[in-house]
Amino acid sequence: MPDDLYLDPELQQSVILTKVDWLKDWGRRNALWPMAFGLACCAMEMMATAATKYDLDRFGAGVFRASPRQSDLMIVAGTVTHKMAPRVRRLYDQMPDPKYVIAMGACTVGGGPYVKYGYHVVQGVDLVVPVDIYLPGCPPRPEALIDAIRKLQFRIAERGGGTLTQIDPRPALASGVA
Amino acid sequence: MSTNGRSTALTPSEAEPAHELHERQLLVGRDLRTEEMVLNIGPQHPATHGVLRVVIKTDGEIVRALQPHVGNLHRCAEKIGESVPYYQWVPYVDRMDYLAAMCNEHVACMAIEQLGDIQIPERAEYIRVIVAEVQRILSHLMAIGVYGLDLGAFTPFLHQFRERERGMDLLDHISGGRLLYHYVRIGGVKRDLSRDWLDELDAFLAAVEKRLPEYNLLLMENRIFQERTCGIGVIDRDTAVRWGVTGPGLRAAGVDWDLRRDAPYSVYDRFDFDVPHGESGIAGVLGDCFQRHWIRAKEVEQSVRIVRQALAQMPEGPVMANLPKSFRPAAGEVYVRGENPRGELACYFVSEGKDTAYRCRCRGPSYSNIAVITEVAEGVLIADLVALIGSMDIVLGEVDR
Amino acid sequence: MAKTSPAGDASTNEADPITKAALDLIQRELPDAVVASESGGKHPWIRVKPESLRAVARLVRDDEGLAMDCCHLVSGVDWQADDELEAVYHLCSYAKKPDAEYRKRTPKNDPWLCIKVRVPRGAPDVPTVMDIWTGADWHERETFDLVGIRFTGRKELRRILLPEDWPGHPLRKDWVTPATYHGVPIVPPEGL
Amino acid sequence: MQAWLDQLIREHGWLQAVPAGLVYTIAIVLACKLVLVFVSVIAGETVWLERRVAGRMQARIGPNRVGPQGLLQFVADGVKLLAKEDIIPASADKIVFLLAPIIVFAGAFVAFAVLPWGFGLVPADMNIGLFVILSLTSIEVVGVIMAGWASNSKWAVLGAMREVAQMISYELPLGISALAVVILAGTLNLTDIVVQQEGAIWNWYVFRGPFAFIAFFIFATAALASLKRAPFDLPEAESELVAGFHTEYTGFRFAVFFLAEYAGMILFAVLASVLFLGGWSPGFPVDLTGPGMRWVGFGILFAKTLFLLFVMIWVRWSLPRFRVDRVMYLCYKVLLPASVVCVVGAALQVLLGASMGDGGFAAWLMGR
Repeated sequence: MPDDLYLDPELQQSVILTKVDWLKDWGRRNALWPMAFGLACCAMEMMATAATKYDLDRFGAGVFRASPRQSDLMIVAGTVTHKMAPRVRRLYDQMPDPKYVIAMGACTVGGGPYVKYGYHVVQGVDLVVPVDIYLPGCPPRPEALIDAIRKLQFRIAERGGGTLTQIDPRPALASGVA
Repeated sequence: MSTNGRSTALTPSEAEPAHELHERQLLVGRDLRTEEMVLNIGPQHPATHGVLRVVIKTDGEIVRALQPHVGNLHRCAEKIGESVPYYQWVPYVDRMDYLAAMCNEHVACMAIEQLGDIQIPERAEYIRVIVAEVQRILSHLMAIGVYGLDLGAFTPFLHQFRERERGMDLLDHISGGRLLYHYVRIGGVKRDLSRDWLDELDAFLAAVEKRLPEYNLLLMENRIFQERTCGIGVIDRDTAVRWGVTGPGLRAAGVDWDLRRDAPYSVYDRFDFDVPHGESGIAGVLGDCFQRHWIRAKEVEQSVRIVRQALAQMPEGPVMANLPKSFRPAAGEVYVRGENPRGELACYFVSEGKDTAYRCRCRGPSYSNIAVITEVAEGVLIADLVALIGSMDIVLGEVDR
Repeated sequence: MAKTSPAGDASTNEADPITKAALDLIQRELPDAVVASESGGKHPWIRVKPESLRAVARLVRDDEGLAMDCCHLVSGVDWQADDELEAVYHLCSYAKKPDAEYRKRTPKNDPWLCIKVRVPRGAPDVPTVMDIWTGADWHERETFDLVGIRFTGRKELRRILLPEDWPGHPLRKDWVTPATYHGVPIVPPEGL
Repeated sequence: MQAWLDQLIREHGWLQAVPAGLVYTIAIVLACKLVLVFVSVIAGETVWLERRVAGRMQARIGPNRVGPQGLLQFVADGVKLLAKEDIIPASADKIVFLLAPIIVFAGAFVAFAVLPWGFGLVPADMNIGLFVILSLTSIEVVGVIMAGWASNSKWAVLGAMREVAQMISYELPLGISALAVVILAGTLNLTDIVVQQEGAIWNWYVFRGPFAFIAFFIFATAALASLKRAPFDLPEAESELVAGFHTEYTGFRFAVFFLAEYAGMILFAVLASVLFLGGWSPGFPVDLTGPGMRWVGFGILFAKTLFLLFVMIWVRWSLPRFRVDRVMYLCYKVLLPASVVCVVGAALQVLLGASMGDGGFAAWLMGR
């Protein structure tokens, strides 16, 4: 929530507010509920990460919600196509703030192996939604996804407060699609 | 919520036309008919196995009409096949049916080798069969687990990951990838199998044999599972063949057909294995969801048998043929199909003598397997629709390619 | 014959029994349907006239010896040099088990049958076979979507894989990749 | 509780200066807070328990990073959900949408007012306690259908439809099977029902004759169904209806639904222990009415509750989901007739029991 952006800087230093902020961030980073949103190959590795051997639930991030309204983290796992892009954007818009996006796999990072001849493949999901963590690999191993989620947790702890998605590495060109 | 009017396999021909209904029947069942609601399942929905979108018209819980929409994962594999050299195209085949990458590679490489008249070493053929069958075991384990998930049983899904992880580690050790491998190459395979790896494989096969009865106990022997699958989504022989359903869906409909046995490619004619087909004898009727699930479980056993035989027969020797630096097959065409876990994958190449194909076309078995639901899903409950789609075990990467 | 015939040796040019039987059948029943054919090699095929495609399809499906009850795949090929589009039908039979000679490994060890039709690029109308093999439905839609062959006489010939408002048919040889689609770039970045 | 308060007022002279009504009000508010906090914490820890047990069952570990053994996981979840954006869909019916979670929450939590946690450890010891619980828990249906309707989402409507059909149906076998115990006990007061089960283990109602024994399993099944736990989780069947009636709810409103579900689990677990499993009776004769011993009784009841919670979790992660028509079939064609048979049988047993002696059927069977 961007509420603390409007606060007086002096007020932001107040003990109670910083404690509340810390608690909020602590809650957010330890309860990152991902959306059960699989697009392609990477979704299999996302499932493997949540499953027996790797067990994402240890970090409190294993509650896969089917409804975007109840999820905090969108792991875009797989190739985003032009037909799918408006729906990805709409799902993103349906998620409540603060929301985080992990671009999982080479396809979502920048089009991956399809970038040259894949006329129907969007060259990176950051053209559609703002991305917090880029996770390369084709597909990334479950350890890498766990690492991405840990990195996201650290970033929430460091940045604190508002959403990370205010800092866009690339502009979301298709923000008007949905 | 209406619970009457449910029928197990109400194909349009069997459904009574409205005007033929007696007045009495109208009073009994149809007068409760309410306003129809259009429901859009997917592309983001837990039951669609990816990005399938199904638009259904429902009367309460009963599906009255249905229209699948595919293409949300169209990744232009055919265009890429016509743009990049043959050997570069093989990794793209992995990504079509991403749960059966080794089998895909096997078929694609066979097609390219047939096009270029390449003979591959015998040991490579055996290794290909071994990895393809290990992949089939993994794919079917996943299908069995995910089907449980579709029906609301979460635990078998995670249990199968135990064995699946072992198998993925196996393929990881020889190829460097857990899911997509690019291990089978044109002319053979990338590298030979080590002695340690073969020991690991033995342990994996033993684990699968040990655990598979447990999964069957959790699902197939379960009364609720049987109620959810028996007599649901019946695809009879005629429907299956007309729509081009292949793989477990075809065999569940009673067709005794497996390309590995009936048109053997690679070295499959040297192995002794059964083709499970028809009724399980446990529960259900011919062609329903239960039989499809049962056939997958049975095929895992057969794959274990094939791998064991292949290990026993495997000769020594090189694993890669000597290939020219630039691969330009002569002008011509080739159509090769192979038995994938989901059905028959086919590759159709047209070559004009260049290093890229003039036309590259793939038949993903899931494409035909999912098309059939337009016919068989009318009149089922929403829950049955989920059971039906799950039992077809589609992979959207292969539907859309 | 056709320029796509493989340059094989004598053994690969042995006639494929299924294609041979189908050719004999078609020539007996519909004498002027066949335009060209290739009965040996790795990929035997029979090319028929577009207007007799449906009759040929019924013939090979209903014949007891062939019983081609499944349309395995429909493909479209853009022969730009000939200014023609080609629809290729790969058929197979689940009613008939393959003979013993198919058990041994030959250049074509698989009992399928290939039928082709060619139509001019300007008017790519091919009669549908969807009512003969239901499974051809989606394959025809896909061929329309990607190659642009219009299948006539069938319901809802819509795009299936690509969005409805997609420009052109990507697997035509003269298709130019548009720069953007709804504001999202399609053409790859420079240097790739 | 009133007797205890009266005693308190008598003992502390300064309290007599305060109007008695005010003392009662403050005491009641405090008691409510206590129960609310206690139940919420227990419900939260049940979520943790569920995730850990499910993890064990699935060869995983489950949450273990937040706090010792992940015990603070539910705090993190709660804090996060509190701090989430609160979305009300543009097409939703705003008032009903906002009201629905409150009603569901109230229905689940108010029932705890009459639930005895030990001898005398009951906020409101009513002599129609069981009746109050059963009627209060059925309020939840209203909230659910409001949530489903107001969301203006098809999934929510379908989920609410399923839920209402299922809950209203399963109220019948639930109430009737509880009636079997009421007939045996001759009272609706929950404390009295437990007192009657004190002493040896065969005094527990579940062991008093075949009818109560069957009634226990009917009660357990029907409770599972009205709690919409697997295998009866059709209203929120993830693979069919995304998230059912609360598909459109975000943040803390969703958390309230979530909490109400787990509070309901605890409620029915306690109720089943009280009705059938001897409440705070350990299964051998011991006096638990003393002021200190009450808390021992509380511990025993809590252990039984935990066990039943564990069974619910166990069942949930083992079984596939029923289909909607089978759920109705099970209710109306199996459980309802069976529960009626149990009630009639229990009544006959009471009639015959008069000739059998005081100890009841089991005692008679064991030749006492």
